[in-house]
Amino acid sequence: MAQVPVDESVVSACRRHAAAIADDVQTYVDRHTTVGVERTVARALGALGADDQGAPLANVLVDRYQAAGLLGHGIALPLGRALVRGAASVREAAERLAYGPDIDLLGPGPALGEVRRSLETATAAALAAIDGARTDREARKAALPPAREPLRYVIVATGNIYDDATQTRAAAFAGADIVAVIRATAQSLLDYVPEGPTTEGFGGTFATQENFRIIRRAADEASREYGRYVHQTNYSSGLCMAEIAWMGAVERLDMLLNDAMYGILFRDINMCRTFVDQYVSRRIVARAGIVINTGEDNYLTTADAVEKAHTVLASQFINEALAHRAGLADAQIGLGHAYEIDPRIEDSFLLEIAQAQLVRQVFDRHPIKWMPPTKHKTGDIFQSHVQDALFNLVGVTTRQSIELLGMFSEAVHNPLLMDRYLSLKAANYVFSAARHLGEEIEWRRGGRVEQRARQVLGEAHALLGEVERRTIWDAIERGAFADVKRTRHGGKGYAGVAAREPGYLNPLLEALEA
Amino acid sequence: MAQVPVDESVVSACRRHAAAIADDVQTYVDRHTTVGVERTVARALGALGADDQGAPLANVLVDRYQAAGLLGHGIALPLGRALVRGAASVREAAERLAYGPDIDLLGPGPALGEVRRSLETATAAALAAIDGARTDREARKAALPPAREPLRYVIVATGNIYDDATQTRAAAFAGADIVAVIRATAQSLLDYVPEGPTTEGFGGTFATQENFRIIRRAADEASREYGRYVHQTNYSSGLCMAEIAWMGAVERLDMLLNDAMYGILFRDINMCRTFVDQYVSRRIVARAGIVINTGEDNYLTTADAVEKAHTVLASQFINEALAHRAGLADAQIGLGHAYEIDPRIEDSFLLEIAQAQLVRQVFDRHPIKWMPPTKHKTGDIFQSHVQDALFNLVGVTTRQSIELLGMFSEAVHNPLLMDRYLSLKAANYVFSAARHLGEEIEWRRGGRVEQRARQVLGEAHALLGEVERRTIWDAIERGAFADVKRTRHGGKGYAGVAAREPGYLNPLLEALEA
Amino acid sequence: MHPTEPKLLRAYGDRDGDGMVQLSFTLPLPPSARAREAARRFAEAHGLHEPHVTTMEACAEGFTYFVVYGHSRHSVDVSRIEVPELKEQPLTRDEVDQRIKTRLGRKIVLVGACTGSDAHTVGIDAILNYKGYAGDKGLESYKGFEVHNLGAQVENAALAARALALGADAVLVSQVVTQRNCHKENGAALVELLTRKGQRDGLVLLFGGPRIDHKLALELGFDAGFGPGTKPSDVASFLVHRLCGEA
Amino acid sequence: MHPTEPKLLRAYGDRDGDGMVQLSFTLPLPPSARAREAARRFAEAHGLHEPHVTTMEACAEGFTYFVVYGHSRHSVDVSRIEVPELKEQPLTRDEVDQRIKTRLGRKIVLVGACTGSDAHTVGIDAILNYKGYAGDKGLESYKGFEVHNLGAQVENAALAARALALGADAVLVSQVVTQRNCHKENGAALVELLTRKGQRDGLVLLFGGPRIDHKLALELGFDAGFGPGTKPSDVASFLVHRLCGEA
Ligand code: B12
Ligand code: B12
Ligand SMILES: Cc1ncc(COP(=O)(O)O)c(C=O)c1O
Ligand SMILES: Cc1ncc(COP(=O)(O)O)c(C=O)c1O
Repeated sequence: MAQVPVDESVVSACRRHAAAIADDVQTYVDRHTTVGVERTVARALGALGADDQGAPLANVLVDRYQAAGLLGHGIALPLGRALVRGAASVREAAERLAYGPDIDLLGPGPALGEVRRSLETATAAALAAIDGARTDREARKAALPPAREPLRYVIVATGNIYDDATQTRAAAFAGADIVAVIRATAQSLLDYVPEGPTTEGFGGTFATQENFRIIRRAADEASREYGRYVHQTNYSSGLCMAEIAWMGAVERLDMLLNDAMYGILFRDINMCRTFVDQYVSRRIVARAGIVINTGEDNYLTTADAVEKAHTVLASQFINEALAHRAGLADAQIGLGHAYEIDPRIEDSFLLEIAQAQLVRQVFDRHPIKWMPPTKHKTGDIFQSHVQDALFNLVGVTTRQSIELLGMFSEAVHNPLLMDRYLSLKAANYVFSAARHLGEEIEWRRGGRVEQRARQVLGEAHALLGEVERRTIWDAIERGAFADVKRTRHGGKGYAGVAAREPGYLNPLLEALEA
Repeated sequence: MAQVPVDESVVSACRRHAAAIADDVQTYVDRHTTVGVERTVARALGALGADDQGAPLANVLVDRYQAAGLLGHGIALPLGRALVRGAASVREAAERLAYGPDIDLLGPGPALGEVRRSLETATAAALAAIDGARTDREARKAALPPAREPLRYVIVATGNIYDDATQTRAAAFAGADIVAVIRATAQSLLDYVPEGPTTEGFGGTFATQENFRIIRRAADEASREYGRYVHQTNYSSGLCMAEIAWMGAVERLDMLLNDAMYGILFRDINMCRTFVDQYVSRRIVARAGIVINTGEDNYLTTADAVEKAHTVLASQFINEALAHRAGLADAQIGLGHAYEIDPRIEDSFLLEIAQAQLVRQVFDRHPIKWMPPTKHKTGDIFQSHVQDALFNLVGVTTRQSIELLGMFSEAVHNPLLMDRYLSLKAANYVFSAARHLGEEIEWRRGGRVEQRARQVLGEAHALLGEVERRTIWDAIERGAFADVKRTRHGGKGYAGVAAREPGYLNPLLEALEA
Repeated sequence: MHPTEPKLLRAYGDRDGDGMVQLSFTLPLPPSARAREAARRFAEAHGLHEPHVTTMEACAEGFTYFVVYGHSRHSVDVSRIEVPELKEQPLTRDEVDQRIKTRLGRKIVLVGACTGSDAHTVGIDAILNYKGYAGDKGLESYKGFEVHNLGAQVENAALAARALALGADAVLVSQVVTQRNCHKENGAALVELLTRKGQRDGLVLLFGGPRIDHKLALELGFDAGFGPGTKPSDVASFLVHRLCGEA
Repeated sequence: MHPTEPKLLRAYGDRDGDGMVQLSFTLPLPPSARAREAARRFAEAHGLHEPHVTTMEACAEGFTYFVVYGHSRHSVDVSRIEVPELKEQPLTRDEVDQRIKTRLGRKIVLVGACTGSDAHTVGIDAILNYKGYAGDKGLESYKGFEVHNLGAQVENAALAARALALGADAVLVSQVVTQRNCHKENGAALVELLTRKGQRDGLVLLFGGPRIDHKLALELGFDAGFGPGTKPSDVASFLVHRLCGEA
């Protein structure tokens, strides 16, 4: 095995630092909620639909409470009270509260116990929807042969969901195990989830519940046709992180891009908001049996992949610790990293393999999500294809679990049908040609690969100690990750955060935390 | 180091078998000459030029003696006698003998000692021409930084020598260390060397002395411009093997494709003819300081690269033994092999690396010539580029000395300017990215790579034993190499072989053998 | 699809009708803003709309290599394409041997070669020799064929002479080297020679190689053409259909 | 080369004038002899002579991927190409600072952003931030510039407002996402907005990104455009030439 030496005591120390960091975050999380979280609750309990302007019911409802400064009680409270007061369903309750002349200002009213009870059916139905999807997935997977790792993950991103469906089937034909529909550039910053099927997006296609269904159907068809489970994935990220987690859970998505800090660093979303949202989204994902993919790969597009390799590892420990606090099993925590070292650097291949192997070993029970070269890709599609070949080789050699396949047109456009086909063809070849390479290699004692792995782990350890000391809030302000600095109260969406009031009601979260 | 276990006792045994095989061949060689050999002597001594039909003087002269059944005396004999009798120069002597009404039937005449003496000046001039070119090469190389291995070898093959010169400069611009002008399809079977610059060839460009000069000039210009010695190579192969060796020697070619058996197996040239020709060509090459490249890579285009890998190794031992008998130093014996395993085979990369490493270690003082995938290339140029990427990786990892770069358009056409550029770009990247990979890897004890290396060496040993037992003549008749069978007296050019007469005169060869 | 109903196809990138294609080429000029514009116009001349030059790199002094993507304006009407296709029912090995035995009552004599200065035997060997191709055994392995594989570098005249001497029912010609269309010349020359010698009639003449297809073979005067990936059994079926009549 | 002397360039494969180009594309039909012919005709429609379909493979159900080589009949007259090129003399760091100091007597105020929903900061950061690009330090590192990098996802309105508030001499806009030409729309909208607000005059407006070039930027109403590989010092030189007058 191409093992690198991993000092387990350093790894344990890293985990201890990460645990302390996560505990600190969790203290904050447990005392706050957000508009996104409450919309998720509303949707889960049944507040579906949108008005004729496309504004979702959940948004109108929650915004009203936020504007009134009452969100800290939990949106479930007015909903439950409305039920007790005779609303026929959560939806009706929500509509009344959203569109009625006045909202329930949560003055004296039904006893909390009664309110809770009134929400039991809806809560049970919500959980059943998640559990049903999970059972369905497990049954389908059990009926098909297991996929061989690295799983071949490709993106589709036409902007038009129907073209995406065509491309999904095409990707499966060519051997894809996982299909991700990339989101439109603007979606992360939208503080609502659009409704219905969509056919116009820049840089990707909107994530909507209907779009999820369309792709799920295409992927299921392909699974049947090719006798291989075709996984579907999307983004539980941005201002609607938790809502999308919910939609993904009930529409049987298999994976979700979900990271504790991506939104902060790359979308300039407020950190308070993000930390709360990520927690709730992960609680849902945990129950749903979905595998998350974290986004540390992105760090290496803004920071240097050689100098800042350790920040990826450090962040993975933090993402892991936070994920554990949200109830995710190790097998659900797909940790992201990437092949982003400048190809002009001598021995870049050795540095990449050291990092990939290190991550593989440190997180040996986790699915590792391995991302291709992107930053140093140019419009020379031929050369780009070669960069991906080396990337594929490292992927199979170091037994990465989920490999997002590089595209030779990376620097040009979202992948065309042909680009994706050729990428899969190349990956299939490399994975097979070097199938057991990892089993055969041993690294020279004290050599470049070993040294690099040791160095990166050491640096990650030091960084984690520092982050623990300063707290993560401060570390992010100072640019510890991705060379990006964000202030605690800056960024988008901070206004959507609310401190939980005593008696905060959230039966969904309670059930998920139980 | 990515070393494989090599049982030195088996290697020694292989060398012993090969020595015996070569001795047997040498016995034959020492008793024969050929029209090609004698034309070489004639040219070297000064019989240059061609008639108005393009028939070279050397051909007309030698054919006359062969037709008269007198070639076994050596063409030097009549030439020398003519000199003694007053011809002003070898050329004049040759013209007289070639175009005069009668030839010298070698009846009683000048004493042999006198004849020998008459040829001394011409012989010395011939040697000086070779030595001058060698000295020139050495001086030029010493003045430039040494090239880093694997040397990047590319082919040009437009059919038109002037376009070839453009492409040579272009290749050097893009990083090539070695430029080979591929020959026209028909040339191997021509029993003469065309004259002058040529602009029409199918599948390649004719090898002529003038063409050699044109490319030499282009390569030298490029050397100056890019501060890197640009090597020139061509083919000392086919029915004019020895003549081309001579031309290459005096025109300062740096390498020559030259194999003891390629012509037999792949051009259906008679084996008696080939063995004699290869010996003389190699004597010249040895003196010239030229590096030969043997052609075992070709075996894997007609035979299966997994099953017949050992035939490559066995043949390399034989080529080495024969080359030693022709005075070549190890550093001049570039042994060829190739990356030709069916890419659909699982672990093909491991099998390739095992073979490449084995050859590298067994012939540790030889330059190894490493050839790219060709047979399993298709018109899918993108996929083809990926196959070459893995090939390049094996090349740098196993420290091959001379790497003929694969072309993504291999299955399509002779490389275009752009194809070659992209091939060099890709190789430059892989060589740099994995520069020290070979130093870092150790192969798992008893693993797939080790086992494969052991197996191939063992099989080569067995084959060599068998070939020694049967003799090489018989082994070739039975298809021991390349899955091709040739009979001892079949094939092209057998009529051009003559047994040496007692007193056979060949001052050039004598000098080279001294 | 009914062959006469017009059916216009456009290239497909990732949306129906986007016409996206990729074009790469070298122009003899050094890289510059002007060169980029030249590449763009060159692409436009091919009918690419909104061409995007994704790469411009010096690939030699005075030469620049470009990769361009663009939306092709062109379409192709597939309903109007009539291509001669070999569509004989594939026969099993037994059917082949059986039909030859019952309908012909003797072996079919085959003479094959790779002609001219072309030294590529692998293709013709794959068809004729016992070993075959991709697991499909060669024609030598059938009881019904008598195979004479003359190898490579066989001159047309020699091939014609041997075919006559051996009483060939079919002659199989392979051409792999195609630079400047030498395969077409070689092929046409053989047809001409056989015709001139009165041997063409009654002879089934097959042409094969990586750049051969049925259409080209017919154009050159052969009876059938076989391209890359041909299996010996494809050839066997064709020969039986030709020489033993249809079912 | 004199710009008016016609100079027709053809693609170069390996011989002068061979016109060889490579074209790849997908057609919505399954592979077959007919599909191969369709690909050939499709290539011919682009002006490729003797197109050679080197690969035909099913890349999805009902879709076939092709690689074609062919001799392009087209040529491009480079003498007729006039491309606006940025050809300011490059200045050294000291020259830049010196000229700003002596000729302007104050710092040049720069406001930069990646606009719209585009979140790609790497490009604009490379130009503005201290660290710079490929060893060339960013504009922040010059004494003569006062740099305000607003980051990414900045709406045009916000950018215009900040530029006004900060008294910007120049506004630097980056656009990386270009799908369906959203960069052009965004860019044009900014120009329009600034013009409408009366801010356009007196402002040097720069546009940059991987698919931007000077020509496009001018077309959209910017003062200059900077594409892939731009170094901060290129931008510094341009700004000094614009804002401090020529030598
Ligand atoms: C193997 C090979 C060689 C071997 C040949 C060994 C041998 N004894 O055959 C060696 C190394 C000797 C060789 C030498 C040369 N080769 Co070469 N070679 C190849 C290579 C790598 C593979 C060809 C092959 O074996 N394919 C496998 C067989 C099974 O496929 P196939 O021939 O297409 O055959 C199938 C079908 O076409 C069909 N078929 C073929 N013939 C027939 C006939 C009939 C009747 C039927 C029914 C069917 C049929 O059935 C077969 C099975 O499906 C190709 C590149 C490539 N990947 O294609 C270059 C290639 C063909 N060679 C080429 C050239 C130029 C040469 C050389 C001139 C120089 C050089 N570049 O090395 C020399 C000289 C040879 C000569 N005078 O002909 C060029 C040709 C360029 C062109 N299009 O004109 C190619 C394309 C490489 C390149 N890009 O330069 N070569
Ligand atoms: C890094 C990156 C990201 C990072 C961005 C991190 C960050 N904070 O910047 C992350 C991972 C977050 C990201 C996300 C996305 N990305 Co992105 N990303 C890239 C990538 C890999 C590299 C871009 C880069 O940093 N290049 C390096 C810099 C230095 O080059 P540059 O931008 O060209 O800048 C130079 C010049 O252009 C110029 N310049 C640039 N701006 C300016 C401005 C001025 C005034 C001047 C003078 C000069 C100048 O100077 C710079 C130095 O020379 C490209 C692919 C590629 N290889 O190009 C895709 C790419 C740009 N992304 C793309 C997309 C679609 C997205 C996403 C929508 C979805 C996805 N596919 O991941 C998301 C959402 C982002 C959004 N809303 O914008 C597409 C865009 C497709 C298109 N043409 O429309 C690309 C091409 C990838 C692809 N094929 O899908 N991405
Ligand atoms: C965790 C995570 N979320 C989201 C994204 C990108 O999507 P968006 O910017 O649309 O949220 C990425 C990057 O691909 C990511 O890694
Ligand atoms: C030793 C040797 N000679 C010659 C050739 C090919 O050239 P030709 O067939 O023209 O002799 C090769 C193959 O490339 C070779 O390996």
